[in-house]
Amino acid sequence: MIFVFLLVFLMLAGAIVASIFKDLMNSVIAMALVSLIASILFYFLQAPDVAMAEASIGAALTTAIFIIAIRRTKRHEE
Amino acid sequence: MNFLSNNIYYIGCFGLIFIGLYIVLTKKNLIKVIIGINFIDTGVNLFLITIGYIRGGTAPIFSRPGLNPERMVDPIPQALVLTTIVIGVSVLALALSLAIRLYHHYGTLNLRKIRELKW
Amino acid sequence: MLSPVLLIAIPLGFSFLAPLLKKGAKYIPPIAMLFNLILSILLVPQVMRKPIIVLLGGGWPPPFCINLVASPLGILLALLISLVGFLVSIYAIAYIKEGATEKYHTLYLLLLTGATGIVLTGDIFNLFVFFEILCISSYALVAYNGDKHGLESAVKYLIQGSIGSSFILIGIALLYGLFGTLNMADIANNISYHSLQSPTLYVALAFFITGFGVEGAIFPLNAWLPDAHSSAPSTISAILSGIAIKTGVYAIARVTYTLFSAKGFMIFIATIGIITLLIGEMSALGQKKDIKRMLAYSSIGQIGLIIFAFGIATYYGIFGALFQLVNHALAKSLLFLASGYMIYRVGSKELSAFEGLGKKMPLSSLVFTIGAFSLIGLPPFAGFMSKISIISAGIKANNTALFVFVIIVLFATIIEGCYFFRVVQNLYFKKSRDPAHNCVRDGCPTTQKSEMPISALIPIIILALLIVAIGIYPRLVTGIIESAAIGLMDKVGYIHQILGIF
Amino acid sequence: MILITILLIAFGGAFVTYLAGKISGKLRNILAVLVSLALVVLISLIYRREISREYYTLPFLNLKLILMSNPLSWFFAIIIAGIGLLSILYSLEYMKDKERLDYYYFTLLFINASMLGTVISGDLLSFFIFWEIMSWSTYLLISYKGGKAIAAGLKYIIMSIIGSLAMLLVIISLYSRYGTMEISAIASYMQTASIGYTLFILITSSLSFVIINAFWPLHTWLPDAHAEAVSPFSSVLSAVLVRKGIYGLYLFMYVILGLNILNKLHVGFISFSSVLCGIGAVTIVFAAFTALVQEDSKRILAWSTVGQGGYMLLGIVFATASGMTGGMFHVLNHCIYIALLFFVAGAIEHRTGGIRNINELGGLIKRMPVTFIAALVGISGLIGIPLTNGFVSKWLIYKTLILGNHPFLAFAAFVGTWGTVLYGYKFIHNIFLGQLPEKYKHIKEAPLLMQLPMILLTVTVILFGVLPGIPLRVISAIQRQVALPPLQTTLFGIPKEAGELNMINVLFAILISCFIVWLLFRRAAKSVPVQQDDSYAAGSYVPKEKYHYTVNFYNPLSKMITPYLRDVASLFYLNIARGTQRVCNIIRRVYVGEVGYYAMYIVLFLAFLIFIQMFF
Amino acid sequence: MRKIISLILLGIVCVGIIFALYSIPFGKDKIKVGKHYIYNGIKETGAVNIVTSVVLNYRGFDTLGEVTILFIAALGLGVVLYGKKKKRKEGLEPASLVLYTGCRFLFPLILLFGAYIFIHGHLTPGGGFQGGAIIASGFLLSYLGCPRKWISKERFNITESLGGLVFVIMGLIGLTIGGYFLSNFLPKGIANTLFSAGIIPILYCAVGFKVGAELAGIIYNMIE
Repeated sequence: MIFVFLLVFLMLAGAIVASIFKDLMNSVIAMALVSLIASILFYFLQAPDVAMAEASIGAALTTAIFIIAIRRTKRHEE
Repeated sequence: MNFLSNNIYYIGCFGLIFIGLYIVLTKKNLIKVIIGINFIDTGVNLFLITIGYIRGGTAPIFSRPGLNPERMVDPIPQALVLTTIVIGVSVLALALSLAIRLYHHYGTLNLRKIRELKW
Repeated sequence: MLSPVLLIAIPLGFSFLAPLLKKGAKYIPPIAMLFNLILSILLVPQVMRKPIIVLLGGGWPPPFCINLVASPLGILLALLISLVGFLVSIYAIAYIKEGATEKYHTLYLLLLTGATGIVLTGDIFNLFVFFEILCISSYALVAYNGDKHGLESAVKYLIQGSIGSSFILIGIALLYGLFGTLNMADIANNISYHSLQSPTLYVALAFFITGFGVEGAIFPLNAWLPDAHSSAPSTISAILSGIAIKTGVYAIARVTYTLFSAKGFMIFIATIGIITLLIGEMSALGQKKDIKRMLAYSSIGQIGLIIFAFGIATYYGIFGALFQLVNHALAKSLLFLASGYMIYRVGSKELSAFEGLGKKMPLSSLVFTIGAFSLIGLPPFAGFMSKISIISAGIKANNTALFVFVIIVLFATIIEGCYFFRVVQNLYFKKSRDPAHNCVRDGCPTTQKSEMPISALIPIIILALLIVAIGIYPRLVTGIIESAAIGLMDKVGYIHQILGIF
Repeated sequence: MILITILLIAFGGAFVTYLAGKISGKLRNILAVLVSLALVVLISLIYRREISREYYTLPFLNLKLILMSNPLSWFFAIIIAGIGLLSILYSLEYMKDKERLDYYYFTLLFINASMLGTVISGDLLSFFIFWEIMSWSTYLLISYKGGKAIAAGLKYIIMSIIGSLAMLLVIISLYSRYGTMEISAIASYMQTASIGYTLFILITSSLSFVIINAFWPLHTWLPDAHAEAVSPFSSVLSAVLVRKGIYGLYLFMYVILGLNILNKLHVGFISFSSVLCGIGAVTIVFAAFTALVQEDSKRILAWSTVGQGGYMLLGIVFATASGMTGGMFHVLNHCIYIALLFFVAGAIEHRTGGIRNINELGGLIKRMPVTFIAALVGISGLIGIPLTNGFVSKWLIYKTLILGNHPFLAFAAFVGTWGTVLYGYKFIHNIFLGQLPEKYKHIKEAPLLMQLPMILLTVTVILFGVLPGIPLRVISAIQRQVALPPLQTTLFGIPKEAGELNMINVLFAILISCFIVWLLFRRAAKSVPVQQDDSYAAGSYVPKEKYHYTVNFYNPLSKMITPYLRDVASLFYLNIARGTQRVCNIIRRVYVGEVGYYAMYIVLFLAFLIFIQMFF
Repeated sequence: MRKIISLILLGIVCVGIIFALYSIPFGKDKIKVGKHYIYNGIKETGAVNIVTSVVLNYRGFDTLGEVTILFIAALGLGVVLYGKKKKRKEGLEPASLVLYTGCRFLFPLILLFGAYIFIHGHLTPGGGFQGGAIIASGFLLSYLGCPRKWISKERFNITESLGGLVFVIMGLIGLTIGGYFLSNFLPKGIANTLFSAGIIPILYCAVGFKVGAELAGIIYNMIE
């Protein structure tokens, strides 16, 4: 249970941090962390299918797409 | 404490949704706003799964004999979430591609500067 | 074998086929929509007798699998979608020349499929999925022109739309958490036992209305609409305004009437509708420059009128709302299509550039005028019939607030008249100021007629004829609208038909 | 059946004419004349026939649309058809070289058709439908000329939409209360309605009629529209279309409500009728003096149209035999002479190349004698000189006012007549008398096809002036229809017991006095025409362009009254329009263009919904 | 200012949600329709993984819609990014030999893994989406490691279309044979074996290929 607490806390902290960072690349990494933790939580909630999908799509591919997009635009928030 | 432990998942998912909404409402960078949308998506997915969860349940897969169907978690939210994850990634990809093109035209991703269309 | 599921499956199949066809892709949407049109016309008599419940998957009874409900309302809207979609797709063959054309046509077909799915499905999550199909394809299509305005509006639309759809999903999740089912009839059945008291239901309703309201363009949620409509290609503006918003309105009506049957809530819906109407029409009057933006604001106003009529919550109100919905779909797509080639010819969206176009493009100007008159609600055009039925419903309801609202509707009609007549006078009575100014694109001789190509002209003429025909002979559509209105009112019947409880 | 035939011919004829115009212009002209001629013939056939026939059922409102014919509708229908025919005839020549003729004829016929529809419809919904069709098609023709006409058209259509929406509110409210729209059925239901409801119905519906009939203070669309429309259409507009307001008022006041209820509608000494009377009086005086200071021939006529409306109103508001007859007869008379005068103005415009400023004209009597005579007769009718039709109707109205003890109203009517005399004389003098400007030396008489309608109307003015019994019989039939006391009439006027008016006696009196005057003048020395330069240039050479013609007629008077004639109503509406525009411009700023705010709107809406649901 | 207003608004919404969640306690058994699937899923569809049977059979129509959405996203990306091709040469340095070899080695393995995931979708966790995503990540890897070996975009398009068509056609065949769109007309087989569950594996293969192609296509479009 403590573990879940920790994960949720980490996830929310990641989300907040992602909104604060000026460097978008950092934000995206934080976002990937959030997705990853979410996928772990899915697993805890007895949803292995979803966990897999979230890990592969949410955490990996989304992050890749974000990084590509940031590379093609601007890395720092004004 | 009991309240917290009962509702920790709810706190997690709605926390994520509200952080996402807050980002969308207040941040001015387009990429950040898209990140916020992603948070909302993830939060909603988590909420759906949380709703289907039974304390002490097992995944709804009869992978080995002897699993108690009574204790299986609800399969429907999982199916729904599979769908919504894909929908989310589609929207994100589209949004990011729009962001890339928008950057070509405006030279900025600041949403307060991208406002030629108004009134 | 005339299953309503073909209305969705065949266009989907065609759109998966389209990328394989390369150049031939532009003929795919007309073919698919023609098929849908014929199929839905064939289904009409059958549906009028008894709604068809289509089971999917293994044919298990409704709460256990997704089902389609081909009720008169669904078929009416499907018919409307395929009709407008068919005509607009014919127009698009000539109109869409640049860019990734085959992708355009595929996306276009998918948008319409999404809309058809929304109106036919009987499952709330399935509704959401089709909603997303509609929304995402319209995000992409709004940006089709690839200019900065198109992209900007697409991004704005996307952000607002995805917030909206997240809200819908939260609403669905709440309902699922309460009742453990996704079938709309089943949920409605459960809710009628609960009677709208639980705060969860309130909140879910709020989420639903907000979420669907974004697509349905009710007042504070419609900021995407003027941008998207004004900067999308005209065909897409026509479809967005004629079909896409209507599905949002349909969803709101479905949720409020069937799902929640929130009677006490209806006056609130009517208020929202009136506010939307006023804001839309007044903004349209204020928008003197960009004609498409003006038309978009006018769409907001019309949507407000439809929602107001739904909010009257009597049979007559729903009837008027559906009638107005049909008429507005026809008239507004007509207006956008007609203005599409006008804009193309004069090379500007400025209202003042349209001066004297009546001579150069007589037929387009004529049909534009017909559409505008129908929207104002002048007889003998279709808009008059629906407006009069809405007003009579509002007065018949015997409610002071509604009576005041009706007077506001009349006031809004005056405003509507002001701005539409402003366009009409520009078209017909003003002399074009500078002949050279009017000719920007591909060497149109200034004095000669430069009517739009015939394949673009035919659809809009058909639309104009339909408007006149409905105006003169409303029985053409009122039959099915009447049974649709009865169907929407009859919540218990809906539940019984689907769940098989008698 | 015949009514449906009439409508079909009227509307179908318009379309066929339009299509024929695509083939050849001649065919179109012939068809247009034939269609309007056929309408006149068909309508004269239904004289004195009471028909009421359902022709269409609206499925969704459960409504039957009905056409009917009775003396009232016949009276208006024949006016519409007659003036329609004449204006088409007149247009043949007048419009010859204009552009978009197919459109012109189509719209003109279409307007006539819709006007016919309004008068022969037997239920309020079809009345309203035709009324609306009439409104927008009129708009299309007012703006036809472009230029200034555009603004005039917009003004017209907006006011007209306001009016018709008020009417829509009324008829829908009646419908939702009684479940029918048939005029006769509603009339019987209304007998038992509460006073408040009756007042609501009456006031709201008369808003629309007051607008279309251009009573002060809702007259502002009329002068612009009439002046800027093409002349044959101006005559239709001012002769027939404007008088639909009188028709509507009559319909609602007497046919639907009836005298009994009307008499009940008063608070203290203010009654509905007295308010209308006040409006009529103000309209008469205001319009007469405004017409006086106009320099534009058609604008003078337009203002006179406004003013004469006041007389009709004063007539029909008093439900006495003579008042009602006078009012109705004045509708007919006014329609005849104002059409004539617009034809005259049009003929001059046609020959001089679009000159409407009467100060630039003068001395055309020699060049256009027929037109002059038409103008003279028309103006006489307008003023109400004996032996013209205007005399009879005005006489009846004055008599009503005086006998009914309404000295102020009578005074207003007289003042209006004095104003009419002044501007009528100005009209005649500035155009036809005085010095002929050099550039119009070789002007020709109006073409024959334009003369023909003018001559016909001139003859009618005199005919009805001498033999008022012919139209009065029709009018008394209308009276009988709504159970009002009819006025007894003879062919030459009104018999002794009803107030004595015998035009034959007047005719002979005038003829004899004319003869005497003629004898006297024969004895007197003949006047010798003197060239203007001889008379006051003292022999020195004055360039012809510097000649002073008759400008600034009634200059002192104008200077005196102009400050009082500021069109407050018009300014007021202008300010309303501007204010609305400004408000709209502010409202549209809601769409600020920044997506963060838009997202905020969404969340705001959600929060609002949750808030009210939580706490209410 | 803006932040304060948004916090207030979100606070109100939050209160509403807290009220709403009272009726939806966490962890309680509130399954209704789902129970039917759990008890009858294997019998009716033949798939051991109930989620799969829900995804592809009970709610197969949703999945069709979902595949369509991904298809739309791929098309939409093509529309949005049309005509703006970046020069490929610049910006990308050739990868080092180690990376290159590693990629070439890993790429087929990843594909195989993805294929395994979606072929066994009805037996184990996983399925078309997950497998497709894994395949797509394989392509991403191969792009990063050895850009020259990139598959032409045409093939992606064809795969996408074929995948979608297979889905629709299976549905239509189901309509003609079973009377219901997407009905499971093939024999169910013995549960827990590879060749069971009727059309589900076929559909999942189609979905897997399609999703893989689409996600890869999206990445391709974004990079180009």
